[in-house]
Amino acid sequence: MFKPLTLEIALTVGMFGIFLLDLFLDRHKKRVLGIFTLLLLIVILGISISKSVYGTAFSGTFVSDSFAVTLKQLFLIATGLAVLGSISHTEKLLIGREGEYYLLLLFSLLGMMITVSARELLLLFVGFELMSIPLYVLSGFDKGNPRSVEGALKIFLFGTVSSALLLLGIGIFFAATGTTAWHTTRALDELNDPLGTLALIILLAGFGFKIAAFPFQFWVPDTYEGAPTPFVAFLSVAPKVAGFGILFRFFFEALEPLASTWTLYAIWLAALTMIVGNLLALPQRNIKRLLAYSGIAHIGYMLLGLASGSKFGLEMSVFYFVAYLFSNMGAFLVAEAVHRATGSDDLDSYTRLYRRAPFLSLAMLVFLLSLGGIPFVIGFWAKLYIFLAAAEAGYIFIVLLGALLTVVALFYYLNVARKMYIDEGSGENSFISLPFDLSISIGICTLAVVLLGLYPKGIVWIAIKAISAFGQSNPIIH
Amino acid sequence: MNSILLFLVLIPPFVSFALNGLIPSLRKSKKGAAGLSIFSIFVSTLASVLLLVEKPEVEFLFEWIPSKTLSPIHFGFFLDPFAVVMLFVVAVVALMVQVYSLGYMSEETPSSFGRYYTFHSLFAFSMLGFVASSSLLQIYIFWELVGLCSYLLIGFWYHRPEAARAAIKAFWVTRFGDVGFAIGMVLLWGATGTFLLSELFVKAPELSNAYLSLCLLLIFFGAMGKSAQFPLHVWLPDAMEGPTPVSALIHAATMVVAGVYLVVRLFPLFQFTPEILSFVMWIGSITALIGASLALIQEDIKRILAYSTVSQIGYMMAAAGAGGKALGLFHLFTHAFFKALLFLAAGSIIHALRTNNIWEMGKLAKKMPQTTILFLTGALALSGIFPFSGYFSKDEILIWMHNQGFTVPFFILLFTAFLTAFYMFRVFFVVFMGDKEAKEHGHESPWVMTLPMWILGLLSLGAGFPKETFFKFLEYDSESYHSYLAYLPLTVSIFGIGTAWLFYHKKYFKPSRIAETLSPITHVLVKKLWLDDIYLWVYRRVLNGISFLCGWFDRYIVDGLVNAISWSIRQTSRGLREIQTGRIQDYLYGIIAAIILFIWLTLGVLPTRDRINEKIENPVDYIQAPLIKDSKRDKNKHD
Amino acid sequence: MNFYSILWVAFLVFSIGLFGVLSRRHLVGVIMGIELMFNAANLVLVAIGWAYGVLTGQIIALFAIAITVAEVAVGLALFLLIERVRKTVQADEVSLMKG
Amino acid sequence: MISETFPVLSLITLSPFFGAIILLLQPERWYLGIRVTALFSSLISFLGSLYVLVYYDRTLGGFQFIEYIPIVHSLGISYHFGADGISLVLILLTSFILIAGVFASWTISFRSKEFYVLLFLLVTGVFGVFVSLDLFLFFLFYELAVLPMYLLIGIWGSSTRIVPSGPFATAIKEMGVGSKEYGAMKLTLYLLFGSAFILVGFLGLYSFSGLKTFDYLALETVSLTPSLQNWLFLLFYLGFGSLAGIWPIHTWSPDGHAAAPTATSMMHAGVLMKLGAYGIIRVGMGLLPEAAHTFAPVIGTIAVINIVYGAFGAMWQRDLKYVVAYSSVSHMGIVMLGAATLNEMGLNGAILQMFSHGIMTGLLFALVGLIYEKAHSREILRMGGFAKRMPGIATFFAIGTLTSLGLPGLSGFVAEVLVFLGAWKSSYSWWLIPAVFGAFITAVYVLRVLKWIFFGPEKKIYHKEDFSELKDAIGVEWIALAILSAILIGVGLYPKLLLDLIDIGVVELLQKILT
Repeated sequence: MFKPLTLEIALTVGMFGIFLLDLFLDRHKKRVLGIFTLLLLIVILGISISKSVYGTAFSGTFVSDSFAVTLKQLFLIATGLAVLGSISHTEKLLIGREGEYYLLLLFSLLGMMITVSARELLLLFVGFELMSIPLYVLSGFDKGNPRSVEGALKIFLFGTVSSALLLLGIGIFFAATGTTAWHTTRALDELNDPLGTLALIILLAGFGFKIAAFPFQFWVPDTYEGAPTPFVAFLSVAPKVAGFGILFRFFFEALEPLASTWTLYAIWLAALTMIVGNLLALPQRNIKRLLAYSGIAHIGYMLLGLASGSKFGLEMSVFYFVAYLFSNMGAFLVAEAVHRATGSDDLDSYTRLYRRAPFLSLAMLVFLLSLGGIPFVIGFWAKLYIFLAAAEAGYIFIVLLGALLTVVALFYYLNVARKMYIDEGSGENSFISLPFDLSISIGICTLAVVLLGLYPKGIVWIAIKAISAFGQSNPIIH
Repeated sequence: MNSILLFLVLIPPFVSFALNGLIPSLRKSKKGAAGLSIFSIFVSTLASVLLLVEKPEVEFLFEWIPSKTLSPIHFGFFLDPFAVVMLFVVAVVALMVQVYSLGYMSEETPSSFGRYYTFHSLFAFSMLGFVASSSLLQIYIFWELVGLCSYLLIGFWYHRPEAARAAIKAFWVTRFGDVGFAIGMVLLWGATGTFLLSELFVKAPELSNAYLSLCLLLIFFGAMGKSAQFPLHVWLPDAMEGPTPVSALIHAATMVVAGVYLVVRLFPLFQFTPEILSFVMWIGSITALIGASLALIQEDIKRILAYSTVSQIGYMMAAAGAGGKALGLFHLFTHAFFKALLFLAAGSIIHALRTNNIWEMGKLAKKMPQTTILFLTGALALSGIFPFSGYFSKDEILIWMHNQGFTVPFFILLFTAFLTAFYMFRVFFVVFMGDKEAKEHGHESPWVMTLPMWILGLLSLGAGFPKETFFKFLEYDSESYHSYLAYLPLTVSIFGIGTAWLFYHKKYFKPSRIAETLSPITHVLVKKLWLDDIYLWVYRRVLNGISFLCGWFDRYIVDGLVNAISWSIRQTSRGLREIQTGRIQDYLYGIIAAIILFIWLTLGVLPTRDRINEKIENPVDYIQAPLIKDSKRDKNKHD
Repeated sequence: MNFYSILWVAFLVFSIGLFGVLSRRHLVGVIMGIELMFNAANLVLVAIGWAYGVLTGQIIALFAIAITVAEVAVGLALFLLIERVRKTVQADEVSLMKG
Repeated sequence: MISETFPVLSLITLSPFFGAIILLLQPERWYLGIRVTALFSSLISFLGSLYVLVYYDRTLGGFQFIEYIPIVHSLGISYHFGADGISLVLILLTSFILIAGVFASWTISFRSKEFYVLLFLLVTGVFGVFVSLDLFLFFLFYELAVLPMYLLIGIWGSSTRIVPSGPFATAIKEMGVGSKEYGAMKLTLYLLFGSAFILVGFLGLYSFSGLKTFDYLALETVSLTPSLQNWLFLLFYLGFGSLAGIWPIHTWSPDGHAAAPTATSMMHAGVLMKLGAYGIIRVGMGLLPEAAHTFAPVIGTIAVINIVYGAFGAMWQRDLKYVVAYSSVSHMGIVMLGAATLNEMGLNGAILQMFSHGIMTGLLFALVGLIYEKAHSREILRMGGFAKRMPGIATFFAIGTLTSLGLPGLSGFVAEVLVFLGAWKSSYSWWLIPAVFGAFITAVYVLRVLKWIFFGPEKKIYHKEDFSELKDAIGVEWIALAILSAILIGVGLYPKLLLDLIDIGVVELLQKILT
């Protein structure tokens, strides 16, 4: 009966091991913890490939289906990349605190894994909080840095208010249906009364914090700017995917009768998020803020998949997650590398990067092109598929809007490219040497972006398999 | 056999052009380039003489532009007697001029000497091709090519700003005329579906008179440009900035008369449109008068000859317009020789004296006896004095005009004949008999220059005699006229010479007093009828003005709008940044905003999914272009 | 007691809490507002559970209370940090980053 | 239906791509190796394009040299290549320009490796568009053709100065109009805006056709409702039109061309702008025949505006590159006019004009590059009398300008005449008059430019530049000029060479549109 929980249990056991190791390790040797964490993640990723992890537990409230497992794998990869990017980072910034750092990351990971498997609101809530609270702490991990602390405050307050809303939403959902577990009661006819819609509204407002769609995006740039960059790379991807995971499962399984309502919300959120994200990214001079806003814009595109209200749309969103994961994390990791070399996140520190670090700038270019949706890298396919899904659902004008905004987005992406390749300003000319761990993680991201861009079929297949979990009962909504 | 002869006419100059153009070392060897060019045109001349003897009817076609749904366009050659005569004229004059140029251009650097002959070969090919063309499109092609050669040769001394300017002016003005030609040609094609002259002649009667008139009027507009007819004649005097042999060949004997040849060639079409023909005649007459009048006051010997050319082409046009196409061609024939002769003689003088101004010349009769005789020959021929060739052709035209009942044009042309004799002998008396001593020591030109002039002199003298043969060759019945009229033009011309003698040799009258007396007219002539000023105004104010408007509009309005849009996006995004206040409590309003948004959406305040996806009408209904035909729009509405 | 009246009360309490969060300048005041919001939600859960006659509501409320405590603990630690780094605990003075 | 024969179209398309990869592996300072590699891979494409030209079965017609490999079956995406008469001619054009471009940029030594890599990526895109029979592939290549432009202009470009004025002076000033960065960004964003429309159009075709495929040949068979056709056509017209430089969305082109380095300008004005026109003709008209009918008046009228407005716009310019760029706008108007006539003559003319204008602009931009390289100036009024110092360049420049004004014997004339004939035969005969008039205006300004630069007395020393040191073109630079001029003359003398091929494609297209 615990088979479906294998991954979570393995993670917990591993975390316990790391915790113990942390206690006994010498201050200066704690760097090993990162490697242990990485190994742990790889092991779990290995386990997740096995078929035996599928199934349900706790009388159906916890489900480990292909959707959940796929997303968990994504979380694991994201966490792994973040850990890989952090190993040499911790030395400088967080002397002796590696244990806390990695454990908090893993706690958050555990929370995500639980949320995407939850079919019951209490479990969902617990998982949600387990995911969120470590993020607050990690955001403020750079204790002496006022920006980091301020970012932590912002994410904390926003998150807590969202939690309160979520709890209220759970209450109203409970009021409307008389249950909090949606796997048992398929026919949630009561949802059609105003109370059901109210529950939908308040729950969506609560989840909105996690996916950071407009108008829930406010905390994002500030927190990103302040927090340690490898963690931001993680924060910008994994919790967002988790948020979408919740939305997909909850909306498709529980709120199906309200589909026409929530697709309407989603399309509006998508349009507004795309507009605001792209427009606000335009004037940014700080790479992390720029990537933060561009990330917000990408949330808008992902929402299109949800808004299309079809399985096809969800599949394409899952594809988008993969593309976004590698491109965005890669970009943040490059930002981290540049930050370590120049001590600055300012765009100007990218001037002449192609001379100082050809590999790094090429990788950055690839990530930017991928984020901008340019052919032959994975981001293009992601955009294309999501547009295809939206066009299928009949949102041709939203697609047009999205496509045009892509061009606006290219403006700021190309600006970075310009700094790197075109501007010949006077400045530092010394060669930037990359730490081993960072170059590995950036290398993985680059390879993924390029190779998957050349052969997207595999990811499409994975996405289709993942969404097949929603299978049988859900007719395609039009 | 005949088509081989034709190709023997056409191909050698082309080969010469191609070889000279492609092989720099050949072009830069003075003798090689010139020798090749002259040899090739010599071959052409021989072949054209043979053609004249054989008098063949050649038609030769190949497909040039394919078409499945419409009829394909052919390229080919078509010879009739008119074309054969014209080929002969072109080849002979070109040969003479090229030989003459050996001496005249001898001081050029090798590369520019080679360039000169390259252009000459191209010109010879284009002009011969023009004459032999079988289709209207092809005529247009060669028409433009000779225009190009004219441009290149006028601007041969490109480093002289006047030459560069004159070249460009010539191209612009003729090209302006060609706008008409092109449109007319396309219109004609549109109605008949063919460019071939032979087919056009067959199909023309089927066209409505108004349509055909329009086409021909437009085509004639092109001819006006090329043949320097009023009011498009302004480029020809300026074209004298080119080397003098070029003026002789292109701007006197051959290219400028292309318009006349075009009218003659298309006469089977023109004959259906008497209105257009009379328009041609009137334009010709007016041009003849204006050209001659303008020649009166010029001081540059080449410009005098240029205006004289304008005037003489006016004669040809008038003749053609009056229906005497053979007469026009006959005058063209004789004019080609004597005008070329005059130019070459003038060139000889210029070569010797290094000036164009007639008032800086004088007493040349002694220094350059051969040139004097030859110039006199040309002048007499031009004035129409028996037995020189001009007498026959000009007389014929005047009499034809009279007999056809075109009284006013007749008198205009008669008066022009007087003016012609007067201004020609004004030049003669001033330059050869005048008492002013030239600055440079004049000397006779070398034999390569005088020999062609002698040959042309002989032709000017003798070309008029075989008049009957000529007309018979063209299958044209000349009318016999044995009336008082036969002596009228001659009398008028002699009277003109006499007047010039009184004015400029005997100095019996002071020309300046006459000029003062007739001051309004003089003023008009000095200002060249203000045509140059008008064109300059059009160029400076209208064309440049519109271009300024367009350029400015494009840069600052159309593109400005683009910039304004991107700028406003940037400003918007800067403004939008303000929502990101940095204070956490403001951020939390976002959640409330979201809830309000959702409630609005639920209540249907904002457009719902259905309304977003509402069936949108056909975009054509929005564009509402008046261009779209009503039937189309209706059809779309039904669907 | 009416089903809906409970919701109304909860809504009222929630709104008061939200108002507190939005308007208090002192961070501790803000967190008190958040507490109030959580409690309103708990109220709903408990009341609805009672109305349906199931225990789910109460159980969730218990969990929620525990979680709230965790959050508040993190929050208070954060406030201390802010006090130390920025020498202030006024919510609107913590605005280094914007735009 | 996998091609049994040799995949020659793939060879043509991918040869530059592999060339780029080989270049990437070469040491940066080994210039000769870089250039030879570049030349070699472009020669392969060139030979391939000659091969297809010769072996295209003219009696059979239609698309030949088909290569078909499904890629994503569920989405109806496949690797589908094929070429008909129209695309063959454009492939030939591209390979000519490519070779000439390689020669024209032979002397680049600043980051020359990257330059060729980007140029070759771009060319891969261009070839790909011309041979793609799958709209998805088409779009991929289209993007690939547009994007390298940004870096090509941004790195190797040159700036000019524009005085802000007019009602939008603030915007013009703040956007930095005139700088190469501005030109690069404007061009890229403009074209990507266009491609956004195209993408939406393709997706629309995909989903509304009911076929769930991107295959061109399959989509040809579907008949869509007029309203839908019109919408899609509008999208394509705006999308491709922005690349084709239709008025009023042409303003990227002068700034972009002016900022771009020589080979890029050649490639761009010579070939890339044709992609737009090709897209409208192939996708817009080929797939949406009824809409083509409905929109023909709009297209034609805008084309006529292009012709006259572009010509007048060029007349106002005093910067050599801007003159050529605006003349491109004007000439693309002729292409679009030909397309709008919807008859054989007009469309033949349009395609031939694409070819001829491509070669001609290639030549002119190569010359402008040479002049700029030698005189360090693009300001026409500061030059003068160059013919003495650079007679060769003057000659070729004259050939280019004369083609531009439609002089018979050069290819531009044939194309223009065909378009004129087509225009008169179309339902809107009045188009003929402004079109011919536009050709006249072209004569006015190009000859003027020729005169200003090359004729007149030599300006010895003007401001800082000393023009007395000018040299004529040298070495391989001649090759580029000679190739292009020879084509202009060859096609001008015997256009049937290409028209036979074009005609096959056009007639097939027309059959679709007219029935």
